[in-house]
Amino acid sequence: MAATSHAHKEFGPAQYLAVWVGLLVLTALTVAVWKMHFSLGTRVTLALTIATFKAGLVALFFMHLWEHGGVTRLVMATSLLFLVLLIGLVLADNATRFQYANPPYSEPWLQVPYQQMAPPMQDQPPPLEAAPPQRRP
Amino acid sequence: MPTEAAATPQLAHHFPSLEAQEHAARMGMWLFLATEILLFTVLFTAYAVYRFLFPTGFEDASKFAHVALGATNTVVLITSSLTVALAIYYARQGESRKTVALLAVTIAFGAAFLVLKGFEYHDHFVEGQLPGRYYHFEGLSGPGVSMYFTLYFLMTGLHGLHVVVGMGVLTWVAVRAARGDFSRSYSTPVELGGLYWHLVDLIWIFLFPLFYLL
Amino acid sequence: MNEINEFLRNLLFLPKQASEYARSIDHLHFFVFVSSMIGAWTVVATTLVFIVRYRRRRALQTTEHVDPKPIQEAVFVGVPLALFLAFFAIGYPQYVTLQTPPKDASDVYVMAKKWMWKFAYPGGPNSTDVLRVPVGRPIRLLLTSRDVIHSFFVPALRLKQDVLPGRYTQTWFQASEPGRYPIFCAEYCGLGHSAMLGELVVMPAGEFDSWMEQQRRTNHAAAQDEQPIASEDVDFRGNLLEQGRRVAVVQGCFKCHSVDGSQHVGPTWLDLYNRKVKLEDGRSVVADEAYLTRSMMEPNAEIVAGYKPVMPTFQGKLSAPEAAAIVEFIKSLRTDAATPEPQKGPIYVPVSGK
Amino acid sequence: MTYNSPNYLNAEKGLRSWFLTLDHKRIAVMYLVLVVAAFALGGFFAMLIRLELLTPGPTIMDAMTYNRMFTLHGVIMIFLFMIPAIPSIFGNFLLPLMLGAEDVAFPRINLFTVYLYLIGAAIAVWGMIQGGTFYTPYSTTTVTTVAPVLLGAFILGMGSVLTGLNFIVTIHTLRAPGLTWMRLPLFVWAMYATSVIQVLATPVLGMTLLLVAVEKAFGFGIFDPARGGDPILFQHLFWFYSHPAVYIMVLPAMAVVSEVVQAFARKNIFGYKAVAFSSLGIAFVGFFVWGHHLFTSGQSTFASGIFGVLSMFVGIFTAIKVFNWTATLYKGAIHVAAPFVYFLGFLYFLMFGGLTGIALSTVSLDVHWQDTYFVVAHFHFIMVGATIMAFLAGLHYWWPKMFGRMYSERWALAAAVLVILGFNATFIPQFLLGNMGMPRRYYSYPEQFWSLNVASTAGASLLAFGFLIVLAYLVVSLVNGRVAGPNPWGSRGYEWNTPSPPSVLNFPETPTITRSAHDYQDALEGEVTHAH
Repeated sequence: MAATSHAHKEFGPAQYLAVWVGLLVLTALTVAVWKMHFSLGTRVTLALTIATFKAGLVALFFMHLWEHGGVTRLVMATSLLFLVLLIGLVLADNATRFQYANPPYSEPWLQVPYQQMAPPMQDQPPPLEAAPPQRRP
Repeated sequence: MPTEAAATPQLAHHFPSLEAQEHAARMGMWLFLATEILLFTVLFTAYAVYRFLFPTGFEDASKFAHVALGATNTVVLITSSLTVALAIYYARQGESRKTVALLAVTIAFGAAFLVLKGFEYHDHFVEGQLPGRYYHFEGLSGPGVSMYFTLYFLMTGLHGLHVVVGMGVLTWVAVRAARGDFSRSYSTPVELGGLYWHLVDLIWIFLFPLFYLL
Repeated sequence: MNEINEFLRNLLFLPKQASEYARSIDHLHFFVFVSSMIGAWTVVATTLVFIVRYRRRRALQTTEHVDPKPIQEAVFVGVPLALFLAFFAIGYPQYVTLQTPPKDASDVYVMAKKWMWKFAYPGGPNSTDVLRVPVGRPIRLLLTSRDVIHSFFVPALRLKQDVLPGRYTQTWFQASEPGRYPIFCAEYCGLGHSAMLGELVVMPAGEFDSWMEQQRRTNHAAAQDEQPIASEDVDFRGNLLEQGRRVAVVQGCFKCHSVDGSQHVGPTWLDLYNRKVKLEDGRSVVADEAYLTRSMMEPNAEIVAGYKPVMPTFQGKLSAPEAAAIVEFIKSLRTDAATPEPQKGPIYVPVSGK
Repeated sequence: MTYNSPNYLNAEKGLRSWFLTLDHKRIAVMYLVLVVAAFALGGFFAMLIRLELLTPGPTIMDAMTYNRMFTLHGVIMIFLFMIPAIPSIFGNFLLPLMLGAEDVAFPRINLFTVYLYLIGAAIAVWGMIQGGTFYTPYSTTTVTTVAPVLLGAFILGMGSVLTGLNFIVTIHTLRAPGLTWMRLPLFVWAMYATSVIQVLATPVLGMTLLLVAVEKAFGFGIFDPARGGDPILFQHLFWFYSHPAVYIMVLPAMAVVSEVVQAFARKNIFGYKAVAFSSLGIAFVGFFVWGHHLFTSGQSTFASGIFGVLSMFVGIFTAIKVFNWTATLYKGAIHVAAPFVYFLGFLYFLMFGGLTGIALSTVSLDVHWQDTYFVVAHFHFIMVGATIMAFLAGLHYWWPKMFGRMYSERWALAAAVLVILGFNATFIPQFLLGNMGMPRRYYSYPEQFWSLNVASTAGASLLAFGFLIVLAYLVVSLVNGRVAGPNPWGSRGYEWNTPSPPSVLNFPETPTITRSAHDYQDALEGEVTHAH
């Protein structure tokens, strides 16, 4: 935009509208995927991939990361890195823990129900309010 | 440079130029957005852990989410992001009236989002699908189910709070735009307010699949 | 070697080493201590030499511009890194050992609550604040808390494990020195935190066996080590199997399950434990404690082939100890009469040589 | 150079001109007053704790009071002293001077943080009068009030984030012409790294504390084991902040001594890039090691291994710095004044504290030491030993810069020796107590721990006495100290290019930087000094 003091290339209404249409399509797509009843793993992967694409569109075009770059991209990348780091390492811990150190009834490590571990003594751990592990019919 | 500085009342004394000041303000905003992302990171981590530990509980509970309302809200927020992006564009062109109008539309979208969210909350309250010890929904019980609603209310609640704050910020920006504070050379507050609003949208883009579709 | 061990142990105020594991921990400790001290004092001495040698001789003295050679920085990084990684390489396998109890370890349940320790031996006695173990046999501790986080800490064993409410953590040890050692709580748990003291009594194996035998024979109050607590349910503690049979009668289990192998509405309990069971959906499972408890709580999740899904759930009707007691009862129903009551007490495999 | 504008201290009069000031130097002075007051308060509680531990049984207070005392001591020292001390005082004062700028990027936000500090401090201290530990489920089930402490810490955290944000933007956008990244004073590099941690880690603590508050107020069950919650998750989140927070406290200390060692050895730093980038390395790798606080918590063996090995790498960056500072002395021209003595104290304590840290993250050794006095001694070596020594080094080095007066060098040397001796006497016995197995937060203890506790309390008295002497002669120097002149140390740090105390607008015109800071190769024309 020659009129502004910005030297870089800027996007105009047409491009923003295109991004908006892209976001709507991706939203429709993610709902469609949900309706198709894939397995849990597939659904999680697809839903998060689509969400990441959508977020990428918003960040790159609406939030101008495409044009500004530099430090702002670094800031975004760093915070995302730490997000992944925190989630990843905490999950790594939960996934590999001594199974009874995870919350009772948690799956898929539920091999021996929690009660079985109860020591033969009078004082039991506090009763669980989390209701019985029943599935709806 | 000094002459330009004297001509622009928006320039603080310790910056060499308006451009440098805008650069600083934008960087400050981005750092602030980073803190927001890490704020939500805690909740996303909690979600990841409990979803991992209670996959069936979460799957069952998410069947009680209102997908139609959630999807509508997604469209509402995405559209509001478009309007705010356009508002920034016109502010840079010096077209304050268009800026004000687009900001007003954005705020209206924000309000619509909150109203729809309110309907959802109302339904969950009536059904007793509530966090932790308040959970008393008859139709579903099992490990992890109440944790789903705990996280649902915490995350959408905090996000809703951000929507409210964002509406406040945009209102303030709109008032300033209407007053004629912005011009081709200076429209930083519009851009910063817009960045904040986009972040709110960004977070919702992830909340929607996590709570409604998985 | 032993003299060096004792010298450094006393120098560092470390308590007596009550297990081989504690000894190996201390040896790493000594290595870390000595190598760190050599490195640190070298730096201290270097600075002192420089301060004297390069003291300022006049105000506004100028100095030569010195830049490091890459090799110098590489040494600054490489030497400590190699040393630190060596610490890790020795320390981590020790930690893995501590986290992995041997299969033949006998279990002791530890329950922490504000502000006391309770120890229970399967099929055996309970005790408060005093943990008796035989020397030379591996003991696995399964720890849980009734209220907040505590931490089970025996300095003499160089062993510590947090105790979490509502779930279990585990640790293990094999004491090698008979004696009495303090147990502390190492996680702040309230006003009585520093008074939450226990004692580990390591006994010669024979002495322990006869103590255990005596505890089993003498019932009721005597089962309680040290001070008995009035509120203890001595009946339950006294005989788990009897408790299980009683609960089964009260809950009406025998309306559908037999204990003599005869067919009925549900599968017989005789020889059920550890049998491979074929399920309705084609899978087969081993009827271990897990399966048995699951069957009480979620009876229709895994139906045995040839039976109808008619059993009601006992979730909420059976308390955790009651369910455990029924499982113990089922486990006792075996035709091979060699060990009619297999879970009467912990089964110890004597360790040769000690 | 001549300056016509008045210095920042007497440019304006009246309390109002202080409370509403946007001048980074005045804000720094306000922080100095507040932070020193907080330190005195925290130190007072520390002395009460040490007195209570003088005998095995109850000595001067009951268990409930003791609980409050150690919470007060911990929270005040960390949130009100350690974290803000060096960044908010020296960082605020010096960053613009070192960068050749008139002010920090956002002066209003800077002032706002002062008030956040005041409000947060008031709420937290008030709340802690009945406080407890943060760890769930203790914190969510205890009858005492935790919410105000959480809220106070949240507000203080917000101030910390804003300070960090302000510094990052300042360093990026307000460098004078010619001040390239590779010419930045090392103080600025370390401040930059500190700020990055503040901005990225503090929100995690804020949210975690909010969750605890929500849990306590409403029972949502997010960490509640009875509702399927995981208390270890809380510990993960807590330490994701709290381990990097240790570097928020120690990186600024490294910032200060990097300047002090160059000024007093009159020599450029040995290995500029290594020292500068190791600050960033600490900031980055510091985020990967939080799990070494959880080795005994029930965390998985696998995760402990990951965190254990990563912890070994974070120690390397500190080792590089220690070696480079030592090598800086080589071929220098060393003047042993009070700041330099504190520098030595810092160097040694950081080294021993750091090495005990490496020992602690050696996975199997940690099992014995976790939550014992060994840990207490370790982090006091880092925080008191390293950070306070560096704080005192900086305070003495920049005292003439800030106030234009010299303190009594004789008293300063005596106090420095006293502080260092007292420190050793306080905390070396605590290492041994940890080895013996005395757990932290003990109100009473078995008799075998008695003698070492007496030694520790005696040392603490010495230490406190030393601090009081420092306070006394510094205050006295404000009134009748010798006028220092612009550059009493003959230092070639950029900040000494201005008069002492500096004028309101720092520089008459934006300076152009043509040489690295602390370049003592050639004699400079017109260079004068009053020291030595």
